[in-house]
Amino acid sequence: MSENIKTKVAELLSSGQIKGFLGLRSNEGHIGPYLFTNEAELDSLVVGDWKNRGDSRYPLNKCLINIACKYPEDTFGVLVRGCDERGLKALYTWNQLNPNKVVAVGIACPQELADACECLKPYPDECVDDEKAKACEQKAVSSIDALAIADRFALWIREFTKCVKCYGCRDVCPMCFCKECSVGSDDLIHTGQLPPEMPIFHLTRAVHMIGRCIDCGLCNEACPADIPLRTLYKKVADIIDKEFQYRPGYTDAKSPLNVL
Amino acid sequence: MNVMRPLIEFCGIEAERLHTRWISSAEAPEFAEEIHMFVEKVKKLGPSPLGRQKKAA
Amino acid sequence: MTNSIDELENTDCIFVIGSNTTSSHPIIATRIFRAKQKGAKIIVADPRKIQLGMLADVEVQQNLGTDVALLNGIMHVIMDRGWHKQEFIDAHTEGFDAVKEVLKNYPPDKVSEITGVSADDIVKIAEYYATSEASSIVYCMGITQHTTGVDNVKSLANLAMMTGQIGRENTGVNPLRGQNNVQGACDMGGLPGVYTGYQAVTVPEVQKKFEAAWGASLSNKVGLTIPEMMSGVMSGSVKALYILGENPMVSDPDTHHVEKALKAAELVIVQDIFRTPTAELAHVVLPGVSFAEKDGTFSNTERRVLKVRQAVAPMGDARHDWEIIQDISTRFGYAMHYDSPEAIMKEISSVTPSYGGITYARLEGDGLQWPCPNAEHSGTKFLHKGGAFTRGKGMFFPIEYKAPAEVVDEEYPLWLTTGRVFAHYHTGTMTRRAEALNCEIPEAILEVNPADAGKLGIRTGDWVYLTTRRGKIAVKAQLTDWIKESIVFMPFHFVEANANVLTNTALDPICKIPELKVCAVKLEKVQ
Amino acid sequence: MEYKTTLTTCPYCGCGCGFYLESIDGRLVGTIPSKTSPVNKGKLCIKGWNVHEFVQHPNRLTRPLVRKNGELQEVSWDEALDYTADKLRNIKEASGPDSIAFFASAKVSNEENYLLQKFARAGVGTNNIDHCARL
Repeated sequence: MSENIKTKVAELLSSGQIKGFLGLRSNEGHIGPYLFTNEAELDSLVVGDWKNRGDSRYPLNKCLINIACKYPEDTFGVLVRGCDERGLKALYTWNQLNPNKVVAVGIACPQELADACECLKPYPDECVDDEKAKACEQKAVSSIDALAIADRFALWIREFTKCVKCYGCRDVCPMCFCKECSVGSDDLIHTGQLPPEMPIFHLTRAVHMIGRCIDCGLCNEACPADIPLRTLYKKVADIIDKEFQYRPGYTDAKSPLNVL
Repeated sequence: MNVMRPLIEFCGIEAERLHTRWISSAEAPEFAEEIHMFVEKVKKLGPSPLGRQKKAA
Repeated sequence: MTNSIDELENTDCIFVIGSNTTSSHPIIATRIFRAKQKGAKIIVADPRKIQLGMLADVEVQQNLGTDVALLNGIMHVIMDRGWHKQEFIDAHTEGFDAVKEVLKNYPPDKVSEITGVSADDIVKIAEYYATSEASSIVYCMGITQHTTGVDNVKSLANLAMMTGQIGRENTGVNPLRGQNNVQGACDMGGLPGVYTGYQAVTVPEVQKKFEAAWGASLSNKVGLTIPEMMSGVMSGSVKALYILGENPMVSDPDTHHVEKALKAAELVIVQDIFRTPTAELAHVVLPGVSFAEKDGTFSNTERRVLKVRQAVAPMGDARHDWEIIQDISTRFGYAMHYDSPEAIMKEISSVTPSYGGITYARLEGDGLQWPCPNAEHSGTKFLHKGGAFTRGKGMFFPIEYKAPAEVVDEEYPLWLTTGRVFAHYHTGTMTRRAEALNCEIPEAILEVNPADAGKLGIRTGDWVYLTTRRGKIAVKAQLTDWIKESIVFMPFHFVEANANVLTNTALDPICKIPELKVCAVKLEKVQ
Repeated sequence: MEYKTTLTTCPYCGCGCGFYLESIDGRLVGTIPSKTSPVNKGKLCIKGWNVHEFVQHPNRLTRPLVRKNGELQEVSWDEALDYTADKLRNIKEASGPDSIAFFASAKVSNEENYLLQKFARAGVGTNNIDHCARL
């Protein structure tokens, strides 16, 4: 799979269509984000497999925003899975990235990764490989839906009790681009307190994921307390889909809540 | 409302504990009545799991 | 740590004492959360109520400075119920009989009176810790920053050895290092009595080895500790201080005393990245660089040597710290000619048995945990395997409980303890310059129990004076029942409300750690 | 245009978390936790996530300073280094090696700590070296 990407990226770089390609590199025994600017470096390009398939995914869209802010006139390529592509589409609608300045190079996720993520669309619209994994059932959400209300409460409070308030869920999120953030505002949630006010801190963030969350799960992976944040935001996405027939990143349409 | 109610319910808080209604600032009696109604409703629901949890902590 | 961070996840019982892990070491707290998830028993003992206590199976708040009594009480119960591991004690340790004698004086009832912990809880802790298949102790400065710091640590070692909860995977006595490279600074011989890898300056063969390696004649006289250096300046025996990347004006106890010493010294050299309160008193200030502007290695709390890589160029005319030291040494008359940090590491591994197999090339990936004696050795996950202790047999020390150096009285009726908050680090020179962290916690807050506050008419947000025999500061109060009656807590990160103006310089007689965790204070409302 | 991601180790507590520092044209813009670090495995605390903020702070010390007439004044590196070395040599000659004391540091690298204690022991000739492990 990475051979196809390398070929594609080499083309893009040599033809001058892109200034650089934001992907993942294996270097010094680690995998991390890297901006490839010449073909010779492409040997070290990887798709983020470490111990398991795709377990070294990174918020590349977030890196891309940093670069685009500084160099808005240049075009960059970026490695995208299904979730990353949803992120790009949503970021375009929020005017955080310019679609004319981004070239997405897509890869489909293997079924085991799609299953682990319970992903609804584990592949981008266009990708370098043919085999696409099937969409998955949302078991994590339905298993909580099936609990008695008191058990649900106990479960979430047990999880929120562990929060160490690193803000990693927000800091890693490709869709969290606001300069002023509600979860950091002392008016809404007392700052300086561990654990942060329960369940206000997490519900406030969940509400802000309405029309935003593209279900990449990076928040879940970044959480030092292993709080199942992805499940919480999946539920939010389900509710919005039911009410407004809208899932961010699955169409080019703007969020019904987007007033920009 | 349509979003918040299922969300708090997912987190184990009864949806009936959340109530919104638009009332003009000119309609003071209406406002008071609404509050009374909601207070009665919440009393019937009994103590909130949040309060119980805080006490336990 | 005798064992590794990852092992905590798989232990059956974790005894956390004197560590507010979720605040100070959140990434280690991750492992404790996971252990809990997998069914491990979590025991939390801390004079303050802490977040980890909310998910603990037993949570106790012992009185300040009563750790030895608590631990002896736990060991008394273990003996009494026969939960100790006699085979391990016989095969791998010595001196247990003397400990047994001392433990007789610590029945749960008596210990309960000293510590404020119920006898039932003491029994429960003993049972969980001693009878679990693999139990691990996690501690931090709450154990060490006492005049009985060494006693506390030895008591923990006694507990681990008598129950055989050491020298196996997922067990051990695990101190959490508070600073990124405190382990490395010790490993590298940044201590008055040892060269690198804890090779004593008093051993003639070691001295000869280093004299040959360094081409210089060396002193075999153990040097001064920091508090002794400060007293040395005051008595005139120490004239010059070369301070690299430290801020004793904020971090050391009784800062008034430190200030006097720095002002009295003939020469104070400060090498740092910010103009700290310590730098303000210097004769020479040398701008070094931050971690992001240098190559090198740090050694973490699990003895793992990790690479540090330069991300950006040094700011302004600032220079790499190794180059500054090398230049001063050469100009002083002892020439050094390294061309990179890697060249220095080559020399370190050649003179340090525990770092013998460490090279930059081998540090790629996961790094290496010392001891790593040679190029074939893959590093050491946990120490004392199978009860093989460094000195041969594990030594038990009988320890009696001693009260803190300063106790409350009529004039200073409250106990003060200090610590960290989750958004800041040490003296705050780095974290307080990060906007997000400053927004989270912008100022020092004194935690007061509502009962104590009520007596003095203090409410949340009020300014209060805190006075000890050493100094007085003003700070904002916050009422919380997370702190016990008659104790107040404040963080030490904030120079404008510097907790270490108040703290006690009384030292542990052996390791010379100051008693930062306990002193007696007077609390008054600012009128 | 230069966008770099540099894998390095956290300067705060003793965990030793690994992360990538993002920089554009020599300016730090972000921190991304390393998923392959054996310690933090893609996670960080609040201090780690914001670690890039203090590094290029305008208050950083960027020039050597020497106290002249009671004031710390900017000087060249040559002057600062000569001043330091000369003063240290004079003090050693007048009062002996043990009149000089060194603070090593839990915040600098192994290599730097090694050099400082080597200078103290082999250069100056004293074992007066300690650091704030106890604080």
